[in-house]
Amino acid sequence: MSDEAHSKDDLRAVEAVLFAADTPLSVKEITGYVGDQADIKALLEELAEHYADRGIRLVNNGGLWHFQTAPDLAHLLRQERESVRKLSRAATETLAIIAYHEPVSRAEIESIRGVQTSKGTLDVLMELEWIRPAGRRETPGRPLIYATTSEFLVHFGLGSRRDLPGIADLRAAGLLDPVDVAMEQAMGEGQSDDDRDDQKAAASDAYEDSVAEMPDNP
Amino acid sequence: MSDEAHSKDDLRAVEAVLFAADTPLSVKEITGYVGDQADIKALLEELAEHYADRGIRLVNNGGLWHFQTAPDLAHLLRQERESVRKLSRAATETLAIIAYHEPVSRAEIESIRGVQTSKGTLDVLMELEWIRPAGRRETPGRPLIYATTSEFLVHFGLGSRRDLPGIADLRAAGLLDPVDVAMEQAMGEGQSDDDRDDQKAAASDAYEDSVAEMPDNP
Amino acid sequence: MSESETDTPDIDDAAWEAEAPPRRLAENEPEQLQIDVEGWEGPLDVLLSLARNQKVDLMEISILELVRQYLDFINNAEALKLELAADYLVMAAWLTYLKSALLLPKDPEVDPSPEELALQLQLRLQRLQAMRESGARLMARDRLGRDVFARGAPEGLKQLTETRWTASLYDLMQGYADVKMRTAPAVHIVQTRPVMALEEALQRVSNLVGAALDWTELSTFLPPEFHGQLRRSAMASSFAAVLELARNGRVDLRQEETFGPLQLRARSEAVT
Repeated sequence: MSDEAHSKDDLRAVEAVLFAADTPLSVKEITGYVGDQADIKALLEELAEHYADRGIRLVNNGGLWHFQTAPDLAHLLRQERESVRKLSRAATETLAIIAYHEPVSRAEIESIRGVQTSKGTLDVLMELEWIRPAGRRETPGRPLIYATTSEFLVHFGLGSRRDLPGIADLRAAGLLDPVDVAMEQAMGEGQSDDDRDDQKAAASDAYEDSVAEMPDNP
Repeated sequence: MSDEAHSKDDLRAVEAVLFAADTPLSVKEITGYVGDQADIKALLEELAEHYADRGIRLVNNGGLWHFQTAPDLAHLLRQERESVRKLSRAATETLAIIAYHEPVSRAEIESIRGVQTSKGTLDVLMELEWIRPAGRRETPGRPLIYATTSEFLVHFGLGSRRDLPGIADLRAAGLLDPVDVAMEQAMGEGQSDDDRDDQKAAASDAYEDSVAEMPDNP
Repeated sequence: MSESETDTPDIDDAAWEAEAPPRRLAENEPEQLQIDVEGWEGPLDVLLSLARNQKVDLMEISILELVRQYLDFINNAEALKLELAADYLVMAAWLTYLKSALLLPKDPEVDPSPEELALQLQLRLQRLQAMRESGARLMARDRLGRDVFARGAPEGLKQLTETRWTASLYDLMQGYADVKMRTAPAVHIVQTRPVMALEEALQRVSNLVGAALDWTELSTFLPPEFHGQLRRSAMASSFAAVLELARNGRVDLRQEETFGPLQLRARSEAVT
């Protein structure tokens, strides 16, 4: 901003709007309150820097900005607060699978977990607004597919899905690939051409069907 | 405080506690969170000073401390949206009658319109400052009479009431053409009866059944 | 697999951590298995726990050892409820097959090979393990409302919508004209419409039908110079006229199909 005084007022305005808001706000929403004369993004960066070492932080998760207390002060604030209810292992795993693989169908979740997913598990995650139905997969049966939400990113303090813990390593190790794709890669060398073709055909089958040799598939 | 580093952490703690609190807090309550090693009062003063010229203020009301947005920015926190809507048919007609016949009483408006006029219609027009009460008619009951305002002239781009298009202008614009004639013109030769029926339906919709007797009707 | 096997449909049971954590395999004492199917997330979960007890990379585990431990688990599972056990037993059967296939001399005809099946099992365990660890890491993050907190008492942002009414001069003119039109005494001038009267049609058809020798379509009797409305009127009148003539026994009528053209001819006895 060229006009220093102007910028200062806009900075205060952005600060006040974020402070008063009861939900995280997008740049567009902030612009709606502050006006489009201001370079909101630049002001947000400036504010975030100002608050970087204070008791309050300005964070951006999935494009939504909000103030929150600094994580290192958690021990002071937690005492009288109702702690967040602990999710069951089934729900935690289901959430992780959706977050790391999204969008995924229920069958794909079940293929990884090896058990059926109760409706209740997905319901709870949807009620928490951490996951949402994200259309249908254009495969036979057109199964519903799920993805995470911006509320998910906000709750877990993730700037984007790229910030999911260890996602780059998992991807590099092929651990986010379906088993049959991994099989194909593992068996790639030393196979006859015929085998390779079979393998490919298997891999191109639907995720859940291609590992039919093993029990426990839903 | 002698220990600068220590004080810095306590300052951050006080800041976070006040931020996360859902009610204003007393010094004693803050001490309960932050610990009694800190000079809470001094920290509160320091914080209040830090925020003095920012978008957020730390205020002390009767010994209870809380953050609030700076008063001079309050107007930003309300986003006023203006939606422009076309005046209703009833209000437009009422306004037109007042403009052409002023001053008129409500009963006179109703008698000209041929339908009852709700109080709300006149209220809307008065709120718009397009009409005003212009005294009472010296007839039995002394009804209130209405006239247009200078704001009315400004809005409709009229220099004076004399610039209001006259009956001749309305006729020239085709607005006073009898529907029968307009119908005959609209219907060319060789049209099927079905077409005529459609015309009729359209015409009677547009004129709200006011021209119920059509030449085609028995 | 039955729905009740792992996640029961009851939300509280399924999605939230139970009060008492389910019994797990003690890390170092796989021999002291306390079998409680309710605490497990299915056979794959059991296999993963057993595999992790081998304390090696999942891709290095001994499949034979894993199979042995799993079958032990099943054999010791006296409390195993039968309806819950089906999938565990299917897995046991499959693992028994895998074990024998791995131990027997290689049969090149078998596809997929036991090694491939073993690899597939390892890959699945690896993937489940990866998601389990990721879920734990996710839950351990600084979470809003648990570790970090939003503002406790936000003032809130308000959106006020103000409606501004508007109208143009044309709207005003139109409005006034509408009132005028509606309330002005309506003068209706009924225009004379060109029609062919029934008498006229009767006359014309009676004259012409004598001249026609054979079946003739009704439309040919209409005055050829009539068009549009007038022609339709003529058709209607002529139709009525023909019905009248038929009733008097002067013409015969026929129609070859429904809605087909109406044909007529003079009745012969009337002619003779």
